[in-house]
Amino acid sequence: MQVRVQEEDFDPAEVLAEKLPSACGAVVSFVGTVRDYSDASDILALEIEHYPGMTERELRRVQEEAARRFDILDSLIVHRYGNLGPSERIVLVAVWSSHRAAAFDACRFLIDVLKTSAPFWKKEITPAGARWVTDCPGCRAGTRHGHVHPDVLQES
Amino acid sequence: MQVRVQEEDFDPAEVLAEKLPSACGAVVSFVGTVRDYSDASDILALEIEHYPGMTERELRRVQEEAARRFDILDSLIVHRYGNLGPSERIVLVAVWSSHRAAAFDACRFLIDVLKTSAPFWKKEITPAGARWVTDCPGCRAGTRHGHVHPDVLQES
Amino acid sequence: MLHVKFFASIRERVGRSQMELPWAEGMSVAAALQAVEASSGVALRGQHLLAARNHEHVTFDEPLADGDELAFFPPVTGG
Amino acid sequence: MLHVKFFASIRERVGRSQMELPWAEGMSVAAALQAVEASSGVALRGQHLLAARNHEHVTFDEPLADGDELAFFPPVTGG
Repeated sequence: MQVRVQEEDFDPAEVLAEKLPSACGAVVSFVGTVRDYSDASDILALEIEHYPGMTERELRRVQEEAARRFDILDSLIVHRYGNLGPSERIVLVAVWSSHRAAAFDACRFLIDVLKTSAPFWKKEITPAGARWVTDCPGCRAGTRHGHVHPDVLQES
Repeated sequence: MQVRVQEEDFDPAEVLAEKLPSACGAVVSFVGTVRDYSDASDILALEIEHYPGMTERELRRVQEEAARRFDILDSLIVHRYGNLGPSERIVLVAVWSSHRAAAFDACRFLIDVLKTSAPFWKKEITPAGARWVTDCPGCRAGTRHGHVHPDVLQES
Repeated sequence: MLHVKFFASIRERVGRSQMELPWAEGMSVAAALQAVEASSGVALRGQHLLAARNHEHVTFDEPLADGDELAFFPPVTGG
Repeated sequence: MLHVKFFASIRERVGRSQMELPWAEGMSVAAALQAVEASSGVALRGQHLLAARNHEHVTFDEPLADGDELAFFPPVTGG
Protein backbone atom coordinates (compact mmCIF):
# COMPACT_ATOMS: atom_id res chain seq x y z
CA MET A 1 0.00 0.00 0.00
CA GLN A 2 1.31 3.39 -0.94
CA VAL A 3 0.14 6.99 -0.72
CA ARG A 4 1.70 9.88 -2.61
CA VAL A 5 0.69 13.51 -2.19
CA GLN A 6 2.66 15.65 -4.60
CA GLU A 7 2.63 18.86 -6.60
CA GLU A 8 4.19 17.42 -9.77
CA ASP A 9 2.32 15.46 -12.43
CA PHE A 10 2.56 11.66 -12.56
CA ASP A 11 2.57 9.08 -15.32
CA PRO A 12 -0.20 6.54 -14.56
CA ALA A 13 1.62 3.88 -16.56
CA GLU A 14 4.84 4.29 -14.68
CA VAL A 15 3.28 4.18 -11.22
CA LEU A 16 1.12 1.20 -12.20
CA ALA A 17 4.05 -0.67 -13.73
CA GLU A 18 6.06 -0.41 -10.50
CA LYS A 19 3.86 -2.90 -8.69
CA LEU A 20 2.20 -6.08 -9.90
CA PRO A 21 1.76 -8.82 -7.32
CA SER A 22 2.17 -12.21 -8.96
CA ALA A 23 -1.18 -13.64 -7.87
CA CYS A 24 -2.84 -10.63 -9.38
CA GLY A 25 -5.55 -11.13 -11.99
CA ALA A 26 -7.15 -7.68 -12.08
CA VAL A 27 -6.05 -4.08 -11.87
CA VAL A 28 -8.73 -1.39 -11.70
CA SER A 29 -7.61 2.20 -11.81
CA PHE A 30 -9.38 5.53 -11.65
CA VAL A 31 -7.86 8.76 -12.92
CA GLY A 32 -9.61 12.04 -12.14
CA THR A 33 -8.80 15.00 -14.39
CA VAL A 34 -9.67 18.69 -14.39
CA ARG A 35 -12.82 19.25 -16.44
CA ASP A 36 -12.89 22.32 -18.65
CA TYR A 37 -16.35 23.25 -17.47
CA SER A 38 -18.20 23.21 -14.17
CA ASP A 39 -21.85 24.20 -14.03
CA ALA A 40 -22.03 27.30 -16.22
CA SER A 41 -18.58 28.85 -16.22
CA ASP A 42 -15.34 27.87 -17.90
CA ILE A 43 -12.55 26.59 -15.71
CA LEU A 44 -9.20 28.21 -16.49
CA ALA A 45 -7.40 26.40 -13.68
CA LEU A 46 -7.87 24.64 -10.38
CA GLU A 47 -6.00 25.43 -7.16
CA ILE A 48 -5.82 22.47 -4.82
CA GLU A 49 -4.95 23.10 -1.18
CA HIS A 50 -4.21 20.30 1.28
CA TYR A 51 -3.27 19.75 4.93
CA PRO A 52 0.28 18.35 4.93
CA GLY A 53 0.51 15.49 7.38
CA MET A 54 -3.20 14.97 7.90
CA THR A 55 -3.84 14.39 4.19
CA GLU A 56 -1.33 11.53 4.00
CA ARG A 57 -2.60 10.07 7.27
CA GLU A 58 -6.22 10.17 6.15
CA LEU A 59 -5.41 8.56 2.78
CA ARG A 60 -3.56 5.74 4.56
CA ARG A 61 -6.52 5.26 6.90
CA VAL A 62 -8.90 4.95 3.93
CA GLN A 63 -6.50 2.47 2.29
CA GLU A 64 -6.36 0.35 5.43
CA GLU A 65 -10.14 0.32 5.62
CA ALA A 66 -10.34 -0.85 1.98
CA ALA A 67 -7.81 -3.60 2.71
CA ARG A 68 -9.99 -4.82 5.59
CA ARG A 69 -13.26 -4.65 3.65
CA PHE A 70 -12.23 -6.11 0.29
CA ASP A 71 -10.23 -9.12 -0.87
CA ILE A 72 -7.45 -7.15 -2.52
CA LEU A 73 -3.69 -7.53 -2.83
CA ASP A 74 -2.52 -3.93 -2.97
CA SER A 75 -3.63 -0.36 -3.55
CA LEU A 76 -2.11 2.96 -4.51
CA ILE A 77 -3.32 6.55 -4.18
CA VAL A 78 -1.58 9.48 -5.88
CA HIS A 79 -3.12 12.93 -5.35
CA ARG A 80 -1.77 16.27 -6.55
CA TYR A 81 -2.05 19.73 -5.05
CA GLY A 82 -1.19 23.21 -6.35
CA ASN A 83 -2.15 24.80 -9.65
CA LEU A 84 -3.68 22.50 -12.29
CA GLY A 85 -4.82 23.40 -15.79
CA PRO A 86 -7.73 21.90 -17.77
CA SER A 87 -7.42 18.16 -18.48
CA GLU A 88 -4.49 17.80 -16.09
CA ARG A 89 -4.55 14.72 -13.85
CA ILE A 90 -5.61 15.30 -10.23
CA VAL A 91 -5.80 11.86 -8.69
CA LEU A 92 -5.02 8.23 -9.40
CA VAL A 93 -6.47 5.34 -7.41
CA ALA A 94 -5.42 1.81 -8.33
CA VAL A 95 -6.29 -1.56 -6.83
CA TRP A 96 -4.73 -4.97 -7.46
CA SER A 97 -6.72 -8.12 -6.77
CA SER A 98 -7.04 -11.73 -7.83
CA HIS A 99 -10.58 -11.09 -8.99
CA ARG A 100 -12.18 -8.14 -10.72
CA ALA A 101 -15.25 -7.69 -8.52
CA ALA A 102 -13.15 -6.90 -5.44
CA ALA A 103 -10.88 -4.65 -7.50
CA PHE A 104 -13.82 -2.62 -8.84
CA ASP A 105 -15.51 -2.40 -5.43
CA ALA A 106 -12.34 -1.36 -3.61
CA CYS A 107 -11.33 1.22 -6.22
CA ARG A 108 -14.74 2.84 -6.09
CA PHE A 109 -14.74 2.74 -2.29
CA LEU A 110 -11.32 4.43 -2.18
CA ILE A 111 -12.23 7.33 -4.47
CA ASP A 112 -15.67 7.81 -2.89
CA VAL A 113 -14.34 7.86 0.69
CA LEU A 114 -11.28 9.91 -0.26
CA LYS A 115 -13.56 12.59 -1.69
CA THR A 116 -15.47 12.95 1.55
CA SER A 117 -12.68 12.56 4.08
CA ALA A 118 -9.23 13.49 2.74
CA PRO A 119 -8.39 17.15 3.45
CA PHE A 120 -8.13 18.61 -0.05
CA TRP A 121 -9.95 21.74 -1.18
CA LYS A 122 -10.48 22.96 -4.72
CA LYS A 123 -10.63 26.57 -5.86
CA GLU A 124 -11.85 27.17 -9.39
CA ILE A 125 -10.23 29.95 -11.38
CA THR A 126 -12.81 31.19 -13.91
CA PRO A 127 -12.98 34.24 -16.21
CA ALA A 128 -15.30 35.81 -13.57
CA GLY A 129 -12.82 35.24 -10.73
CA ALA A 130 -11.85 32.58 -8.22
CA ARG A 131 -14.27 30.63 -6.03
CA TRP A 132 -14.01 27.71 -3.64
CA VAL A 133 -15.78 24.54 -4.67
CA THR A 134 -18.29 23.95 -1.88
CA ASP A 135 -19.93 20.82 -3.11
CA CYS A 136 -21.02 18.87 -0.08
CA PRO A 137 -23.47 16.17 -1.21
CA GLY A 138 -24.60 15.65 2.40
CA CYS A 139 -25.40 19.33 2.84
CA ARG A 140 -27.22 19.35 -0.48
CA ALA A 141 -29.34 16.35 0.44
CA GLY A 142 -29.93 17.58 3.97
CA THR A 143 -29.05 14.16 5.33
CA ARG A 144 -26.86 13.30 8.30
CA HIS A 145 -23.27 13.23 7.08
CA GLY A 146 -19.56 13.42 7.84
CA HIS A 147 -19.21 16.88 9.29
CA VAL A 148 -20.78 18.91 12.07
CA HIS A 149 -22.31 22.27 11.30
CA PRO A 150 -21.30 24.71 14.03
CA ASP A 151 -24.72 26.34 13.82
CA VAL A 152 -26.20 23.13 15.21
CA LEU A 153 -23.52 22.67 17.86
CA GLN A 154 -26.05 23.04 20.62
CA GLU A 155 -28.01 20.05 19.33
CA SER A 156 -25.06 17.67 19.01
CA MET B 1 -15.00 4.01 -29.51
CA GLN B 2 -12.33 1.56 -30.47
CA VAL B 3 -11.79 -2.19 -30.38
CA ARG B 4 -8.45 -3.90 -30.83
CA VAL B 5 -7.98 -7.66 -30.99
CA GLN B 6 -4.31 -8.46 -31.26
CA GLU B 7 -1.64 -11.05 -30.51
CA GLU B 8 1.04 -8.61 -29.35
CA ASP B 9 1.25 -7.03 -25.91
CA PHE B 10 0.07 -3.46 -25.33
CA ASP B 11 1.18 -0.62 -23.09
CA PRO B 12 -1.88 0.53 -21.09
CA ALA B 13 -0.35 3.99 -20.65
CA GLU B 14 0.20 4.47 -24.35
CA VAL B 15 -3.27 3.40 -25.40
CA LEU B 16 -4.87 5.50 -22.64
CA ALA B 17 -2.77 8.54 -23.51
CA GLU B 18 -3.96 8.48 -27.13
CA LYS B 19 -7.46 9.61 -26.23
CA LEU B 20 -8.64 12.12 -23.67
CA PRO B 21 -11.83 14.01 -24.54
CA SER B 22 -11.63 17.55 -23.17
CA ALA B 23 -14.85 17.42 -21.15
CA CYS B 24 -13.55 14.30 -19.46
CA GLY B 25 -13.32 14.22 -15.68
CA ALA B 26 -12.88 10.51 -15.04
CA VAL B 27 -11.10 7.58 -16.62
CA VAL B 28 -11.72 4.11 -15.22
CA SER B 29 -9.68 1.26 -16.60
CA PHE B 30 -9.55 -2.45 -15.99
CA VAL B 31 -6.57 -4.61 -16.87
CA GLY B 32 -6.92 -8.39 -16.64
CA THR B 33 -3.71 -10.40 -16.31
CA VAL B 34 -2.82 -14.09 -16.32
CA ARG B 35 -2.86 -15.39 -12.75
CA ASP B 36 -0.11 -17.84 -11.80
CA TYR B 37 -2.57 -20.17 -10.16
CA SER B 38 -6.06 -21.42 -10.92
CA ASP B 39 -7.81 -23.70 -8.47
CA ALA B 40 -5.14 -26.20 -7.48
CA SER B 41 -2.66 -26.35 -10.34
CA ASP B 42 0.02 -23.96 -11.47
CA ILE B 43 -0.50 -22.15 -14.73
CA LEU B 44 2.55 -22.22 -16.99
CA ALA B 45 0.81 -20.41 -19.82
CA LEU B 46 -2.56 -19.55 -21.30
CA GLU B 47 -3.62 -20.15 -24.91
CA ILE B 48 -6.35 -17.79 -26.02
CA GLU B 49 -8.33 -18.69 -29.14
CA HIS B 50 -10.76 -16.30 -30.79
CA TYR B 51 -13.14 -16.09 -33.75
CA PRO B 52 -11.70 -13.50 -36.13
CA GLY B 53 -14.44 -11.23 -37.38
CA MET B 54 -17.09 -12.23 -34.88
CA THR B 55 -14.91 -11.29 -31.91
CA GLU B 56 -14.43 -7.70 -33.13
CA ARG B 57 -18.10 -7.42 -34.05
CA GLU B 58 -19.26 -8.65 -30.67
CA LEU B 59 -16.90 -6.29 -28.81
CA ARG B 60 -18.24 -3.35 -30.84
CA ARG B 61 -21.81 -4.44 -30.07
CA VAL B 62 -21.05 -4.50 -26.33
CA GLN B 63 -19.41 -1.06 -26.61
CA GLU B 64 -22.45 0.37 -28.38
CA GLU B 65 -24.71 -1.03 -25.69
CA ALA B 66 -22.55 0.60 -22.98
CA ALA B 67 -22.70 3.92 -24.85
CA ARG B 68 -26.50 3.72 -24.88
CA ARG B 69 -26.83 2.70 -21.22
CA PHE B 70 -24.31 5.01 -19.56
CA ASP B 71 -23.45 8.69 -19.77
CA ILE B 72 -19.94 8.21 -21.11
CA LEU B 73 -17.74 10.01 -23.62
CA ASP B 74 -15.66 7.18 -25.03
CA SER B 75 -14.53 3.61 -24.46
CA LEU B 76 -11.74 1.32 -25.55
CA ILE B 77 -11.32 -2.45 -25.50
CA VAL B 78 -8.01 -4.18 -26.21
CA HIS B 79 -7.98 -7.99 -26.01
CA ARG B 80 -5.11 -10.32 -26.81
CA TYR B 81 -5.09 -13.85 -28.19
CA GLY B 82 -2.35 -16.47 -28.61
CA ASN B 83 0.15 -17.72 -26.04
CA LEU B 84 0.40 -15.70 -22.80
CA GLY B 85 2.70 -16.32 -19.85
CA PRO B 86 1.97 -15.69 -16.13
CA SER B 87 1.29 -12.05 -15.25
CA GLU B 88 1.02 -11.04 -18.92
CA ARG B 89 -1.81 -8.65 -19.76
CA ILE B 90 -4.87 -10.22 -21.43
CA VAL B 91 -7.39 -7.43 -21.68
CA LEU B 92 -7.78 -3.70 -21.15
CA VAL B 93 -11.13 -1.95 -20.86
CA ALA B 94 -11.18 1.83 -20.41
CA VAL B 95 -14.02 4.31 -20.16
CA TRP B 96 -13.95 8.12 -20.30
CA SER B 97 -16.73 10.11 -18.72
CA SER B 98 -17.47 13.50 -17.17
CA HIS B 99 -18.35 11.79 -13.90
CA ARG B 100 -16.87 8.83 -12.12
CA ALA B 101 -20.05 6.89 -11.33
CA ALA B 102 -20.88 6.39 -15.02
CA ALA B 103 -17.23 5.54 -15.77
CA PHE B 104 -17.14 2.83 -13.08
CA ASP B 105 -20.54 1.41 -14.07
CA ALA B 106 -19.73 1.33 -17.79
CA CYS B 107 -16.27 -0.21 -17.30
CA ARG B 108 -17.68 -2.97 -15.14
CA PHE B 109 -20.52 -3.54 -17.59
CA LEU B 110 -18.07 -3.84 -20.49
CA ILE B 111 -15.81 -6.41 -18.85
CA ASP B 112 -18.74 -8.41 -17.40
CA VAL B 113 -20.62 -8.60 -20.70
CA LEU B 114 -17.45 -9.16 -22.71
CA LYS B 115 -16.66 -12.20 -20.57
CA THR B 116 -20.00 -13.81 -21.31
CA SER B 117 -20.46 -12.88 -24.96
CA ALA B 118 -17.18 -12.20 -26.80
CA PRO B 119 -15.89 -15.35 -28.54
CA PHE B 120 -12.61 -15.97 -26.73
CA TRP B 121 -11.62 -19.29 -25.19
CA LYS B 122 -8.84 -19.99 -22.72
CA LYS B 123 -6.76 -23.12 -22.51
CA GLU B 124 -4.58 -23.51 -19.43
CA ILE B 125 -1.18 -25.10 -19.84
CA THR B 126 -0.29 -26.75 -16.51
CA PRO B 127 2.46 -29.18 -15.44
CA ALA B 128 -0.21 -31.95 -15.71
CA GLY B 129 -1.15 -31.00 -19.27
CA ALA B 130 -3.46 -28.65 -21.14
CA ARG B 131 -7.14 -28.15 -20.42
CA TRP B 132 -9.86 -25.83 -21.65
CA VAL B 133 -11.26 -23.42 -19.11
CA THR B 134 -14.95 -24.30 -18.95
CA ASP B 135 -16.12 -21.84 -16.41
CA CYS B 136 -19.73 -21.06 -17.21
CA PRO B 137 -21.29 -19.32 -14.21
CA GLY B 138 -24.77 -19.96 -15.57
CA CYS B 139 -24.12 -23.68 -15.94
CA ARG B 140 -22.66 -23.77 -12.45
CA ALA B 141 -25.66 -22.06 -10.92
CA GLY B 142 -28.12 -24.07 -12.98
CA THR B 143 -29.97 -20.89 -13.94
CA ARG B 144 -31.27 -19.85 -17.35
CA HIS B 145 -28.40 -18.17 -19.18
CA GLY B 146 -26.84 -17.03 -22.43
CA HIS B 147 -26.39 -20.32 -24.27
CA VAL B 148 -28.54 -23.22 -25.28
CA HIS B 149 -27.60 -26.73 -24.25
CA PRO B 150 -28.12 -29.07 -27.18
CA ASP B 151 -29.25 -31.80 -24.79
CA VAL B 152 -32.36 -29.71 -24.07
CA LEU B 153 -32.95 -28.80 -27.71
CA GLN B 154 -36.20 -30.74 -27.73
CA GLU B 155 -37.60 -28.56 -24.96
CA SER B 156 -36.67 -25.23 -26.49
CA MET C 1 -23.82 -24.35 -49.10
CA LEU C 2 -23.18 -23.65 -45.41
CA HIS C 3 -19.71 -22.73 -44.17
CA VAL C 4 -19.40 -24.25 -40.70
CA LYS C 5 -16.65 -23.36 -38.23
CA PHE C 6 -15.67 -24.97 -34.94
CA PHE C 7 -13.74 -23.40 -32.09
CA ALA C 8 -11.86 -24.43 -28.94
CA SER C 9 -12.96 -27.74 -27.35
CA ILE C 10 -15.62 -28.27 -30.04
CA ARG C 11 -12.98 -27.86 -32.77
CA GLU C 12 -10.80 -30.46 -31.04
CA ARG C 13 -13.77 -32.81 -30.55
CA VAL C 14 -14.84 -32.62 -34.20
CA GLY C 15 -11.19 -32.91 -35.21
CA ARG C 16 -11.28 -30.04 -37.69
CA SER C 17 -11.79 -26.28 -37.71
CA GLN C 18 -14.31 -26.10 -40.54
CA MET C 19 -16.46 -27.99 -43.00
CA GLU C 20 -18.91 -27.29 -45.82
CA LEU C 21 -22.46 -28.61 -45.58
CA PRO C 22 -25.20 -28.70 -48.19
CA TRP C 23 -27.94 -26.18 -47.43
CA ALA C 24 -31.62 -27.11 -47.59
CA GLU C 25 -34.68 -24.85 -47.59
CA GLY C 26 -36.04 -24.32 -44.02
CA MET C 27 -32.89 -25.63 -42.36
CA SER C 28 -32.33 -24.48 -38.74
CA VAL C 29 -29.15 -24.36 -36.69
CA ALA C 30 -30.33 -27.52 -34.90
CA ALA C 31 -30.69 -29.33 -38.25
CA ALA C 32 -27.21 -28.18 -39.30
CA LEU C 33 -25.83 -29.52 -36.02
CA GLN C 34 -27.40 -32.93 -36.78
CA ALA C 35 -25.77 -32.82 -40.21
CA VAL C 36 -22.40 -32.01 -38.59
CA GLU C 37 -22.79 -34.98 -36.25
CA ALA C 38 -23.72 -37.29 -39.15
CA SER C 39 -20.85 -36.03 -41.30
CA SER C 40 -18.17 -36.17 -38.58
CA GLY C 41 -19.45 -39.17 -36.64
CA VAL C 42 -19.02 -37.13 -33.44
CA ALA C 43 -21.87 -36.52 -30.97
CA LEU C 44 -22.04 -32.88 -29.83
CA ARG C 45 -25.38 -32.86 -28.04
CA GLY C 46 -24.03 -33.60 -24.56
CA GLN C 47 -21.72 -30.57 -24.79
CA HIS C 48 -22.37 -27.05 -23.62
CA LEU C 49 -22.63 -25.47 -27.02
CA LEU C 50 -23.24 -22.03 -28.49
CA ALA C 51 -23.97 -21.16 -32.10
CA ALA C 52 -23.35 -18.09 -34.21
CA ARG C 53 -24.75 -17.25 -37.62
CA ASN C 54 -22.78 -14.73 -39.70
CA HIS C 55 -20.91 -13.57 -36.59
CA GLU C 56 -23.98 -13.13 -34.40
CA HIS C 57 -25.04 -15.27 -31.45
CA VAL C 58 -28.20 -17.22 -32.33
CA THR C 59 -30.40 -19.84 -30.73
CA PHE C 60 -30.73 -23.32 -32.20
CA ASP C 61 -34.11 -22.66 -33.81
CA GLU C 62 -32.63 -19.84 -35.95
CA PRO C 63 -33.35 -20.47 -39.67
CA LEU C 64 -30.37 -20.50 -42.04
CA ALA C 65 -29.88 -19.10 -45.52
CA ASP C 66 -27.76 -20.42 -48.35
CA GLY C 67 -24.15 -19.20 -48.00
CA ASP C 68 -24.36 -18.55 -44.26
CA GLU C 69 -21.32 -18.85 -42.04
CA LEU C 70 -22.31 -20.97 -39.08
CA ALA C 71 -20.14 -21.56 -36.01
CA PHE C 72 -20.31 -23.93 -33.05
CA PHE C 73 -18.28 -23.33 -29.90
CA PRO C 74 -18.31 -23.83 -26.13
CA PRO C 75 -19.30 -21.06 -23.65
CA VAL C 76 -16.83 -18.21 -23.99
CA THR C 77 -14.15 -17.64 -21.36
CA GLY C 78 -12.44 -14.43 -22.41
CA GLY C 79 -11.43 -11.40 -20.42
CA MET D 1 -0.90 25.99 24.25
CA LEU D 2 -3.02 24.94 21.25
CA HIS D 3 -1.66 25.18 17.70
CA VAL D 4 -4.62 26.08 15.50
CA LYS D 5 -4.58 25.86 11.71
CA PHE D 6 -7.08 27.11 9.14
CA PHE D 7 -7.53 25.90 5.58
CA ALA D 8 -9.21 26.98 2.33
CA SER D 9 -12.22 29.32 2.69
CA ILE D 10 -11.92 29.28 6.50
CA ARG D 11 -8.27 30.36 6.25
CA GLU D 12 -9.30 33.23 3.98
CA ARG D 13 -12.20 34.19 6.26
CA VAL D 14 -10.02 34.24 9.38
CA GLY D 15 -7.32 36.05 7.40
CA ARG D 16 -4.46 33.83 8.55
CA SER D 17 -3.33 30.23 8.29
CA GLN D 18 -2.58 29.61 11.95
CA MET D 19 -2.65 30.98 15.50
CA GLU D 20 -1.67 29.92 18.99
CA LEU D 21 -4.32 29.76 21.71
CA PRO D 22 -3.95 29.26 25.45
CA TRP D 23 -5.13 25.83 26.53
CA ALA D 24 -7.41 25.33 29.53
CA GLU D 25 -8.29 22.13 31.40
CA GLY D 26 -11.48 20.54 30.00
CA MET D 27 -11.45 22.61 26.83
CA SER D 28 -13.38 21.14 23.87
CA VAL D 29 -13.09 21.84 20.15
CA ALA D 30 -16.25 23.97 20.42
CA ALA D 31 -14.63 26.06 23.19
CA ALA D 32 -11.49 26.50 21.08
CA LEU D 33 -13.66 27.65 18.17
CA GLN D 34 -15.22 30.32 20.42
CA ALA D 35 -11.72 31.42 21.42
CA VAL D 36 -10.76 31.65 17.72
CA GLU D 37 -13.81 33.82 17.04
CA ALA D 38 -13.02 36.06 20.01
CA SER D 39 -9.37 36.37 19.05
CA SER D 40 -9.95 37.02 15.33
CA GLY D 41 -13.22 38.91 15.55
CA VAL D 42 -14.57 36.65 12.79
CA ALA D 43 -17.76 34.61 13.21
CA LEU D 44 -17.35 31.05 11.93
CA ARG D 45 -20.54 29.45 13.24
CA GLY D 46 -22.65 30.03 10.14
CA GLN D 47 -20.08 28.18 8.03
CA HIS D 48 -20.01 24.51 7.13
CA LEU D 49 -17.04 23.58 9.24
CA LEU D 50 -15.00 20.48 10.05
CA ALA D 51 -12.43 20.06 12.77
CA ALA D 52 -9.36 17.86 13.14
CA ARG D 53 -7.30 17.18 16.26
CA ASN D 54 -3.73 15.99 15.69
CA HIS D 55 -4.55 15.07 12.06
CA GLU D 56 -7.73 13.14 12.85
CA HIS D 57 -11.31 14.17 12.12
CA VAL D 58 -13.13 14.94 15.38
CA THR D 59 -16.54 16.22 16.42
CA PHE D 60 -16.90 19.53 18.24
CA ASP D 61 -17.36 17.95 21.68
CA GLU D 62 -13.91 16.31 21.46
CA PRO D 63 -11.78 17.27 24.52
CA LEU D 64 -8.37 18.82 23.84
CA ALA D 65 -4.98 18.32 25.51
CA ASP D 66 -2.19 20.82 25.99
CA GLY D 67 0.02 20.98 22.89
CA ASP D 68 -2.64 19.67 20.49
CA GLU D 69 -2.70 20.68 16.86
CA LEU D 70 -6.24 21.72 16.04
CA ALA D 71 -7.51 22.53 12.55
CA PHE D 72 -10.70 24.10 11.17
CA PHE D 73 -11.67 23.77 7.52
CA PRO D 74 -14.68 23.53 5.18
CA PRO D 75 -16.04 20.22 3.81
CA VAL D 76 -13.35 18.61 1.70
CA THR D 77 -13.59 18.62 -2.10
CA GLY D 78 -10.67 16.50 -3.24
CA GLY D 79 -10.45 13.74 -5.81
